[in-house]
Amino acid sequence: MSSLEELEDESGDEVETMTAAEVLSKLEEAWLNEKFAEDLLEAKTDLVECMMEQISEMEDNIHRAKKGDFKVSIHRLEIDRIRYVLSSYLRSRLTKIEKFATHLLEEEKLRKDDEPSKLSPEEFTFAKDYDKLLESHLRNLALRHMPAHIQTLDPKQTAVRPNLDKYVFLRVNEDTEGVLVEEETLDTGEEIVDMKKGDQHIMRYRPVAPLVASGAVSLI
Amino acid sequence: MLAEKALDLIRELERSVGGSLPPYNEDRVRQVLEEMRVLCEQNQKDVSATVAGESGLFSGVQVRHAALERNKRCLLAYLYNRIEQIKKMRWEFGSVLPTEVKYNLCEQEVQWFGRYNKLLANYMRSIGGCGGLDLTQDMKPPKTLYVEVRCLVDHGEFETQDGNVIVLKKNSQHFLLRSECEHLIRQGILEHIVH
Amino acid sequence: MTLKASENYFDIDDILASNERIPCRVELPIYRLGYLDSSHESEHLLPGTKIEFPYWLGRAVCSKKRHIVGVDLPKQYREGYREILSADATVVDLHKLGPYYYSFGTKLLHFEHVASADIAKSLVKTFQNRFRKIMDSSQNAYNEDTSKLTENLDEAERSLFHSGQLGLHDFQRWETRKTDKLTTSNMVRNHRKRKRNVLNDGQ
Amino acid sequence: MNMSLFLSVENLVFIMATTKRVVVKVIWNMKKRVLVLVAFDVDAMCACKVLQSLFQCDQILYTIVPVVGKEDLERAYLENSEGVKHVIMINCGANFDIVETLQPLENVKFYICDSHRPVDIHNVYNAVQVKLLMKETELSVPEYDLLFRDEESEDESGNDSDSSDRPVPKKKRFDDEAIERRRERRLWEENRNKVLFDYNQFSSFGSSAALLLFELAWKMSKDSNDLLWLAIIGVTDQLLHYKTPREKYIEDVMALQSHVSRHNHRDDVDIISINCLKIMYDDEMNLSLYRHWSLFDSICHSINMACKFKVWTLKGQKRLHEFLAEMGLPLTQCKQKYSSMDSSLKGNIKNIIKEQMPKYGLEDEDVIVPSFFAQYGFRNKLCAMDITLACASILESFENGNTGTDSFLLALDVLDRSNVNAKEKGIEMARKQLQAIIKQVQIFLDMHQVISAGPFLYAFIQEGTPDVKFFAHPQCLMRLARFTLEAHCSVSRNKRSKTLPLVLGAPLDREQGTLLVIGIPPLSLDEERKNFFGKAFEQAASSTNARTLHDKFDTFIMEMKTDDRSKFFDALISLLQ
Repeated sequence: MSSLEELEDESGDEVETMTAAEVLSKLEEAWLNEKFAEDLLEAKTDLVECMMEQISEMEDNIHRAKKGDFKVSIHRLEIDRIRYVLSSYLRSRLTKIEKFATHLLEEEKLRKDDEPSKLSPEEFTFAKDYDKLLESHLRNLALRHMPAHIQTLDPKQTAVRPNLDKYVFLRVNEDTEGVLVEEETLDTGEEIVDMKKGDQHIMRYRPVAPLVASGAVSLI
Repeated sequence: MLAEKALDLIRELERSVGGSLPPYNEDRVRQVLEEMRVLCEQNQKDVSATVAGESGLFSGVQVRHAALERNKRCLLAYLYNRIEQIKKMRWEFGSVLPTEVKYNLCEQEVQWFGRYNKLLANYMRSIGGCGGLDLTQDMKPPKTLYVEVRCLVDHGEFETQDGNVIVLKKNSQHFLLRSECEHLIRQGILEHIVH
Repeated sequence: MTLKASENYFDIDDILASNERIPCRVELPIYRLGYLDSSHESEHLLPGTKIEFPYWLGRAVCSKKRHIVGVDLPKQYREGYREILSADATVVDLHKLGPYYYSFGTKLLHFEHVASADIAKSLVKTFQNRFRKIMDSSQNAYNEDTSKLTENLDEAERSLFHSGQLGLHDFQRWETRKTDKLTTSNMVRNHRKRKRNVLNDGQ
Repeated sequence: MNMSLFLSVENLVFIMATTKRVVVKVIWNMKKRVLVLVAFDVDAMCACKVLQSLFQCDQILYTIVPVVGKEDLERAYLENSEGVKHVIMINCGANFDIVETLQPLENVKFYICDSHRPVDIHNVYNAVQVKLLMKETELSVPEYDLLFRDEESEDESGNDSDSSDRPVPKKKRFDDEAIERRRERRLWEENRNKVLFDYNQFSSFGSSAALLLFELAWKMSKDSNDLLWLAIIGVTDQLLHYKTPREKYIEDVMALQSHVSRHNHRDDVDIISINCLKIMYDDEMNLSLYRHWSLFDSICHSINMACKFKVWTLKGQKRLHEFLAEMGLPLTQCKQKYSSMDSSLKGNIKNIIKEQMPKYGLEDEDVIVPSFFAQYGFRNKLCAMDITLACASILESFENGNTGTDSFLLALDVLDRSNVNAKEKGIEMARKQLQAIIKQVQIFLDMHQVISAGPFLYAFIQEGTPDVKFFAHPQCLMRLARFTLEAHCSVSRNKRSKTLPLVLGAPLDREQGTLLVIGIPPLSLDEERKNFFGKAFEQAASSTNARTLHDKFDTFIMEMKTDDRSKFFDALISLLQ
């Protein structure tokens, strides 16, 4: 793909170079994980920005290209495809952000400074505004007409939270040993699995969530 | 039984799943709030009586309190699930609602739609720094750059990216850039023809 | 009273499931709420009265902390029914036993009844036994009336059946290359259809 | 001589031979959108689909608008012309002055691919704005000099004012010259009128538009079996609607057959997916829709056989029964669905009929038509004639308040081979049409409603006749007219009948009191299929001020006010005597 030239990743002090094709494949992976994970994953802001830049660069190239150049339509289709992956990725995030807004904002408040945020700055703004918008609607139409002592909206009670006990399909990228799949209960003993690269599993999301985040497994 | 009316609101939504949003049931909402007011009043009476020394009223207070909470849950769920539908409308109809659809929303819901629309637009504009990204487009993976379409209604003029003006008249056929007519297809103005 | 993560506060199905009735026995007098029991005309609910409460109310007035009423098992979860289900779950009309049989059943476990463990086992077993048939029928009914197939299913099973159907249809569409086609949004299409119907009725 | 078509590597290029043997080369700028105006006939629709496929290959943007008549064409052009530099017209636009009619901007170019003849001379000689996509051999246009004179020479002949600098004595000689010039000019004009009259007198049809565009695709190496099938349908449409003589059809079939064998000749038949389209050539029985009907019904609704046996009479029915019995085809078998007929009979029917034909005065061409079949999947064997009829009948269907353009798109769906549903609906509709036609023919004959006016025969469908709606459409009316004429000739004792043309009228719009009128040439001139009614209608109308509307691309079909019928017909009779 001639259009995807080498790009330099500007984030981070040590210069990390990634080709645009690599960025795209990372984005595609993030996209699939996001699609299949029940909770919101860490925002890949860099990847998004990088691909957005790539798109506008390609668009400039197209404008410069000769009219009727056969390559133009191929490049255009490539842009469409990248844009689709980007939009679809951001859309699945947005759906979760709306659904879990209260919960995510709570988490964000509790987040320690050295932990990465799950939300990009833009998403954070959106989540805040959205949460406010929803609450004020409920308040205006219902809560404020209710008896005083039950007018409050207790997030503990009402916040919608991801169900981490859902089952997911996954493929193992790196050998990982000793994954605690099932805690010990009265009836059964604990269940521990060693995962080999290339294996595919179906299991509850909760025990593998950290592995998805680290990239050791991919959801499929 | 207590909180029956509130449950009616929920049933109303259940029945309409997949269909259109039923009209906002203002009367029923008012009745639920009224039931809550009465329950609360009785509880206050019982609480005062208990403070004054009367005993055994506690159970009644508990029952009524549970009913209050139940009413609250139903009412909020009613509003919440309507909002979910209204949000979906933004994605499916676009930023302008057909009047017949608007008719079933209450005043605050219409306002909410507008605010959500703005919120979404702001967010989409802010994506990736420059220019943003329209997330309501590209809903399906692109297969071709151009698509063959038939026009289903008299829509009028439509300006393409390169500045040309096309008249979209019922039953005319066109070959257009997929990216620029996708939203017209989703809004039912064009039909995508695949062979 | 907090909900588990799976029990979304705003969830319509959960609200409906929590409205299922449970038989209760009043143990402490409940004054001035006699109207809740339509079979008697007394002003108060007195101890010993048998009454059916919706789950949400039963749960609020019967717990370790408060014991205003005693709660009994609804008959469809008692041993007799559990036996029927364990004999052959696939032939039972679960919808008739309660449209939210599983979800209501799970809720009953909160009361920590002596039979709770057995109920839990019975629920899992019942689902396992019925699952194969549901999956099978949902994957093999193409373009036909499915109302017959789903009439015996509980709500959760129905939604499972419909997911299966959706998957089947998507697969068929993919196989016949129909997924390429960009389509009108559902809401727009339904809106059009209704509008057309209104117009036609008006004539 | 063959049409010359070439292709440049990157752009779609039309190269067309005009009568002046000047090769006109047009390179389409791929960035510009093309407007395509398509007439309402099956051939045009097929041509349009071929063109669409070419455009899609080269990513040329287009807008397609179906147009039902001249007014519609003008409106469609006005509405869609903004920013459009290239307009393609399919089966419309040839037989009237397109630049005069549309008054386009000077940089707009028209490409006319229309089978209507004669082509208006202004279209022929406006090489700048109008390009014809036609076979050169089908245009026999008078020489340019016979039609147009250099305007400058006329300016000189005028008594100009710039005589001031001319010496006076010359004036006399100048006058002599002027008189001579005027005389010459008068002679020239007389000749021009005669030449034009001869040229415009008869309307006829050239090659199918679908076939031409298919050949273009072939020259561009972009032809495929699917496009070939469309060309076949286009050519079949010309046969079924009596647009070209049988000989021309056979010629086209030969050309198509070479393409068919080129595309369908493969040794490795087994490795081709069953879902691929395969096309086969075969002699087909000229029996309408028999694969979707019973053999008996099909015979009764097929023009040639029905007229030979006179199936609308008791005697005719008896003779048909005899015929079938003699062929060893039990009546019960013939009257049940063809698809469920005994297969041992089915395979042989064509041969048995061929054997028995001569005894019943049937000729080869009454019964057999060379045609094509398409096959894909396990079940679907399509016959070109069936599909053409199905498509034509949907095009003119009027169910559920469909507008014309709705029907146009529905008819396009019939041509989409994967749309089995649309095809079945089309066959059903075609059957209904045929039933309506035979019923109407029977009414005409029973009531002796086909009347000789001297120079022509005429018949009118009475208002309130059942199925009258079917005949308010040109193609169906055309087939009714032909059926009526053949049926009439087959029963008429008057030998002259065969030499008479027929004018047929059908109620069009009750509220507006209008008729749809068609004129078709006599059977004796079947080798030519030339029609003089276009001009005749125009003249009769203008001489009587009858309120008529000559809006159709087929000039021999027009609309008129029912009230003006008699005065119009008086004029037409005296005109043709």
